[in-house]
Amino acid sequence: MTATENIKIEKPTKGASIPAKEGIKKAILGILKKALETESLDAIMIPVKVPETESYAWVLLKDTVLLENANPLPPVMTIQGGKVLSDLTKHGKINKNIAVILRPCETRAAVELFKLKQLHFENISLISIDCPGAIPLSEYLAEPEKNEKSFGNILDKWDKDDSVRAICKTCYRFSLPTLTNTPASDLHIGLSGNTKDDVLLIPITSKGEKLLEKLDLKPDSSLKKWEIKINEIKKIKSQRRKKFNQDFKTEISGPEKFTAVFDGCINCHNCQSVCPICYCQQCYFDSATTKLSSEDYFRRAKDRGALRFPLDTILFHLGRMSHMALSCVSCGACEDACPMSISVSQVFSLVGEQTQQAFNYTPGINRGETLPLQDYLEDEFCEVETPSECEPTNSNEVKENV
Amino acid sequence: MDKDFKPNIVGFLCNWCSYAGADLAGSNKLEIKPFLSVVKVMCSSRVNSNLVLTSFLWGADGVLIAGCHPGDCHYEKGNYYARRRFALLKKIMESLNLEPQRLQLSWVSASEGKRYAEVVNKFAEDIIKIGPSPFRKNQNL
Amino acid sequence: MSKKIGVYICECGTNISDRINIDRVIDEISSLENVGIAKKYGLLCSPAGKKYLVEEIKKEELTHLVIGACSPREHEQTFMKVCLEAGLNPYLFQMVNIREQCAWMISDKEAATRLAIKYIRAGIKRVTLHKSLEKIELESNPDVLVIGGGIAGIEASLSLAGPERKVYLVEKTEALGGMTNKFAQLLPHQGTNLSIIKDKIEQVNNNEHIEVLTSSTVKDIHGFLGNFEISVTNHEQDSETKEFKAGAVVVAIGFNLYDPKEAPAYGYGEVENVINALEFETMSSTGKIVLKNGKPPAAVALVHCVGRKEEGYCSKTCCLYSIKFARILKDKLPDVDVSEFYQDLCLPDKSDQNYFEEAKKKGIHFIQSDEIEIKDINDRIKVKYKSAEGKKEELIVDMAILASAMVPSQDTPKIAEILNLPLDKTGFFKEAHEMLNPIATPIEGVYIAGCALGPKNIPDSIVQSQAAAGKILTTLVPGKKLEPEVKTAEIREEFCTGCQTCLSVCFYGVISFDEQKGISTVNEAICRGCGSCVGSCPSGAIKIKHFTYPQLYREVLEALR
Amino acid sequence: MKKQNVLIIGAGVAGMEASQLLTEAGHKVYLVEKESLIGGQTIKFEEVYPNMECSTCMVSPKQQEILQNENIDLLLLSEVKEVNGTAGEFKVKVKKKASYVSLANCIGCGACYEPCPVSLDNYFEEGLTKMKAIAVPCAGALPNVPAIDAENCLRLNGKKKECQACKEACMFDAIDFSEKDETLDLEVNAIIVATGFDMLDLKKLPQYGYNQKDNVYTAMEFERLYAENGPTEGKLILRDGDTPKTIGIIHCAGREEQGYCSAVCCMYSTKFSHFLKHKLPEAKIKEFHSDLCIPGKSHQKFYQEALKKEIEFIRCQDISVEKKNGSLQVNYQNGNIEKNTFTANMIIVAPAMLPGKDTKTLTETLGLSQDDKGFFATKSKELSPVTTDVEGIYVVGCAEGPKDIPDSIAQAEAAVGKIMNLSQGKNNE
Repeated sequence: MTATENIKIEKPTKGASIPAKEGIKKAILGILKKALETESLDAIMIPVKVPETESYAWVLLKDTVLLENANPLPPVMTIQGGKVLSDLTKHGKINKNIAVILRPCETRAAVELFKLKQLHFENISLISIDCPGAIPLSEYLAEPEKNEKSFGNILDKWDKDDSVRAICKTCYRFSLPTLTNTPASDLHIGLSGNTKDDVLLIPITSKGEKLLEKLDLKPDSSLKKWEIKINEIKKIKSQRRKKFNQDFKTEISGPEKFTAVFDGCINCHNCQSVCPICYCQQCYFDSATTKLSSEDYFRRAKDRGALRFPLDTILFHLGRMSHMALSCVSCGACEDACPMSISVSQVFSLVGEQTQQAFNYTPGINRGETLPLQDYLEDEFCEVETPSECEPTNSNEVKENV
Repeated sequence: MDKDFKPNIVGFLCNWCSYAGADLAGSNKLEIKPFLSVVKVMCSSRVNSNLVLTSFLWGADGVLIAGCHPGDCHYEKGNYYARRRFALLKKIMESLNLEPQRLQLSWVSASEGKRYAEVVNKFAEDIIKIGPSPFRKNQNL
Repeated sequence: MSKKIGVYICECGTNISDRINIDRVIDEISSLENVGIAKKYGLLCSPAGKKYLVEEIKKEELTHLVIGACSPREHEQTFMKVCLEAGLNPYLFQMVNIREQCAWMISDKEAATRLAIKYIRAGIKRVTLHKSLEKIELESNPDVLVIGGGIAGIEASLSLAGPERKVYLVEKTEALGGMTNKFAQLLPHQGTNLSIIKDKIEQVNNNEHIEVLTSSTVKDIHGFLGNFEISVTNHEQDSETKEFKAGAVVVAIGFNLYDPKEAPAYGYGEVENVINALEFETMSSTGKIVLKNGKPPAAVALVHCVGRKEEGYCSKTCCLYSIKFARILKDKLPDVDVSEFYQDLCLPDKSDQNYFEEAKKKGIHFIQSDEIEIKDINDRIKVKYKSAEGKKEELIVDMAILASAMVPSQDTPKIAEILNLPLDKTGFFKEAHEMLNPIATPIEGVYIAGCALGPKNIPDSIVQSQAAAGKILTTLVPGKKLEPEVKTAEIREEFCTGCQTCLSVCFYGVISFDEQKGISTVNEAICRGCGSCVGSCPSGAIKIKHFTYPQLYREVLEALR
Repeated sequence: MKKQNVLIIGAGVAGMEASQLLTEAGHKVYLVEKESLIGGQTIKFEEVYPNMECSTCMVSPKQQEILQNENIDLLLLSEVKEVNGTAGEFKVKVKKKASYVSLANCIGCGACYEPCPVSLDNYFEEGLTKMKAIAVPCAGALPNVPAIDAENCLRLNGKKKECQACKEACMFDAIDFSEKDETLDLEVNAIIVATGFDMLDLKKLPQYGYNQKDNVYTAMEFERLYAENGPTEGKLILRDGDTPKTIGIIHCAGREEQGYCSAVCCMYSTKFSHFLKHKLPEAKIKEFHSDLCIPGKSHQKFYQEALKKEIEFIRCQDISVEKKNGSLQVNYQNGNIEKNTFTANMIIVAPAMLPGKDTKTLTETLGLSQDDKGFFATKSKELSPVTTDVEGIYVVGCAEGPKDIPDSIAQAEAAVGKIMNLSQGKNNE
């Protein structure tokens, strides 16, 4: 990221209002079409429906015709967009202007991967979009059309949608904060706008502003209503989340319960391979490093009377946690991918939230923020040291980011 | 509380402060409970989560990480990073109630033989109070 | 090749044998895989013991050695030498501490024996995973780059240059001498008089082994101890660039003076005849000490500690040079009335006190004071202050001389960036270790001398320059190769994702990022082997020799049996 | 470059630093130390300012390296008796006192201490505790090998010729009563004097009421009192068994008498306050000083942190201590007028740093001179701080004048620089 690219402009108070009588999808696609035609953008990375399966695939498209089947906010999250952006940009710069449209959780994943040097934003316009949630992949694929429809008129749903994934029901980061020095996205699409019939294009960085200019869209309508609405929903969902966490924690915490959760795990490591934050070349836990010699296994079986295989199931999940919890954006990709329908995402999201609070860190909302483990304060966390000899300095109150 | 429960505790000691502190405890013939096995590392910051977790996986009833006091690190700031990584592990265990008391970080300097003895013995007692690690029982592996 | 481990347990007189049942230990472990021999011996560290071990290693053709004895801090070195003598790579040896951390801390013999068995077993399992490590030797360039032509840089160059060692002395101005050029006189009681410095400058210019590059600045430095590649631009000769190699770098870029304007209370720039220390130096060197109106001052106030509060430290030298000023004034204007407004008189050198006493004898007033305010009252100066008794008082004078704090040179951040050096909270360069390694930096082969490291007087700067020379002359010995640490970190390329977490945690600037491969690389020549990077790598892509994951994992596993 | 032989007198931090550097470059060092252990004064400190760093952790690795370094000939219990010749070819006679304990055989198990019938004041512990006639003075002393105090050993001083309690207890045959003092002849190219300092004897300043009985402590006594490896294992127990509650710390004791500021007292006194506040949060602490001498970039911060901890710094003169109905009273005068008092149950006095006891004799032996304060005189007037009037002889650390650890180390490195620079010059001659 070069300095000029991601400078924050004043907290946006106005956005460009786009009529959306025929649905937000058409409205947004219209804009994108225009952007391609006017060559304000050279290409767009966006989910496109695959006719055969009715599922969605990410496509980097230049051809406006293909936009027909595109969907800026599909009912499902097939592959985490952050991961996709990493695939696109990790291996070198691009000299074309490319826009990518991501859900908030995907945007935040992208920002974490940016901090981890797994992607760059050069010539990339990141457009984030308010997100009411996504339908569980398996359920969607059972009856694509029905779900497509039910997802169609999202504007009424928001907090009331039962068809979306559990993790989405309690997601209070369904929109993005617009006020940080180095914000996550360049342009934000505010749904649930002033009226039911328009969406807001909110410029967040100078890059976003330029894009609007090129499309000669004037950011002239107020964000008030949108902000109020967003905050209402946020309040509701935060409370829901709090409630859920309490119940869920009692449900899964403690060694016995916790291991019970993963009893069904078949060690397929799908959760890891779809996780945007699991960016390692080769997962430590797939490598031989953690394995023992057969003779060892046998001796240990003898010592303990029995040895269950594969042994490192719990190690895998805890280990993965220790690697990505601080950056977990609660996108739920892992749960969609789990063949044993273990509530992986809730577990990780719970741990993620609590550790992130301890480090006073919110992943993915600020490109400039340093990753907690790449930094330190001389005087902190003395409460974790025993015998502790000082007052806790790092009080675990959450800094309110949204 | 099981009186004749002999816990298995792994202690990662940094070479410059804590390991020297342990030696001093020995030279002063301070009595230490025989439940802790020392694994020497050059700096507490060498210890990564996998070492700790595998220790638990293989049935450690407790894991102790000991290094130089903040500001004393032989490598200037290693122990600051060590403390952060440790904090993360600790918070993970806390958030899931995985008996976080089984994981302990203590600063012990080369002159603190007495402190070393106190830390280790206290830790051993605590672990005995909690009892054997659930990860020891094979069904929990 | 099949392994044959020799295990030798030291009775240490009776220190170990009294408290551990060694025979039982030997029974337990001698059947373990790869164990060729397990024996006990009275005292392995004794001359006889060492001889015995050498013979055993040879006779039994051992491939690995495990010794159960005292703490490695006592005798690891001893036994590594034994290995060398016996032709066994010393890293194929593991020392197991069953005295300090076993026999001596556990009085119950049974328990101690059990723990000893655990430890020895772990040692045996660990040693089978050891790799033989060889000392690497590196050629090194003995030449030195000295940045800054002030007194510190001059002294460093003179102390370093020699028939086998060229020194490049880079000075950004057109002349050597630095700040001292601006001084009227120095502190004779400290032996600092200008003629000596002039001589030193002469010596530099006449020294065939010193190449002086004035009007030049360092553009870029790459490499590491023994092998730095340097480019210097000369901004006179249409900024042509000179490139050369050197083995070490001495940074002696000096200091700046605190600008009194930043503390308006002193009236500098507002009130007439309020001048700063340097202005007075020039004034007195040109001979005439006069006010703006050309008249000599009847009363002068010397204000200490200007900027001390703001900068948060005492600059050590101000008290003395203010006293120097007072004495100059008294010499040139015998009946001038001089008052020193000080907070604390800081006279830390053994000879300073006398210098101060003499000044007192000359009738100079010393006023312990605080909260100084300097105001203009019809072309004289009013100095308001809080006295030692806490009373508000004031004094009327004609001239006020401000002793400004020493602050980091404006070039500090730039040099820090070029050399990847850390700065401390005060903005000066940070020492490798404030106590034990006061003139070295975390970057091997880069040293700081003089006020670039913090406020100090000239003798201390001289000492630091000579110290830098001491460090360099003992590290870069012509014809002698460098032998860096062997237990270094190593990147496992197939695992590295290039997230650069390791770069952020390495204190010694050992790791760099390879743009081509998109992965981190370790410069083993300067790695200290702490393993911080290993602990920080999320992908387990770094291994540290002799403390590899498998080796430690193995110890853990044996601990848990 | 031709190999240099260097004699270094004094194995404190400065001497150790110089030895290490020189041997790194392949030179030979004779390190002469008058005590039976190395490390000098620094190893007496629990923590060092301004980072409250653990001193043992800092120094013991260095000590270990010195002991294991084959190019360093460590001569313990030794003193330089005679020096002849000139730079490049000094001929030196060193008297090495018998220690009666074989460095090679002894493994430092300490079995011999307990049986020894003699009990003496422990010099290292400032007499705060006893030690045997055979013992190492403190836990963790290096080398971890005791020496027999010949004057007090009953066998050696003839009071009880048959006593061999220690010999019987030793299982390594490390004790040899027949060992004799020896004189070694060395040939060296250069000499570095790093003999350090002594502390002013407070008995000479009666106004501070120091008598080794009441709770008035010298700075060094306090360093040991709070050291983890000290006489009380770091427990703060006063001479009368009480724990410190109200503490007065007095700076500059003997400054006027000596005519110079000792440069480090203000800082280590502040260190004491930091430490005491940390151990005894309830304690009331006052520091009595004349001028605060806290030069250097990181020192004032240390002082300001102390202020934050409600430690009171009082600028005053005419400080005296007297015993008033059971407790100690500090009398002082602040500003220029009012007299004041402060009642304390512990007093710590920071005495001036003095030239080492042997400075006079050593200057004579080496053909050097003392400056007006009694320290080794250097050519400082010619802006050559560590060089002396005799070419090839250098003075570093507190032997040259009061200073802190980093400055001492820098001087040691500077002396090495001088020697190396000369020797590399020599080549083209």
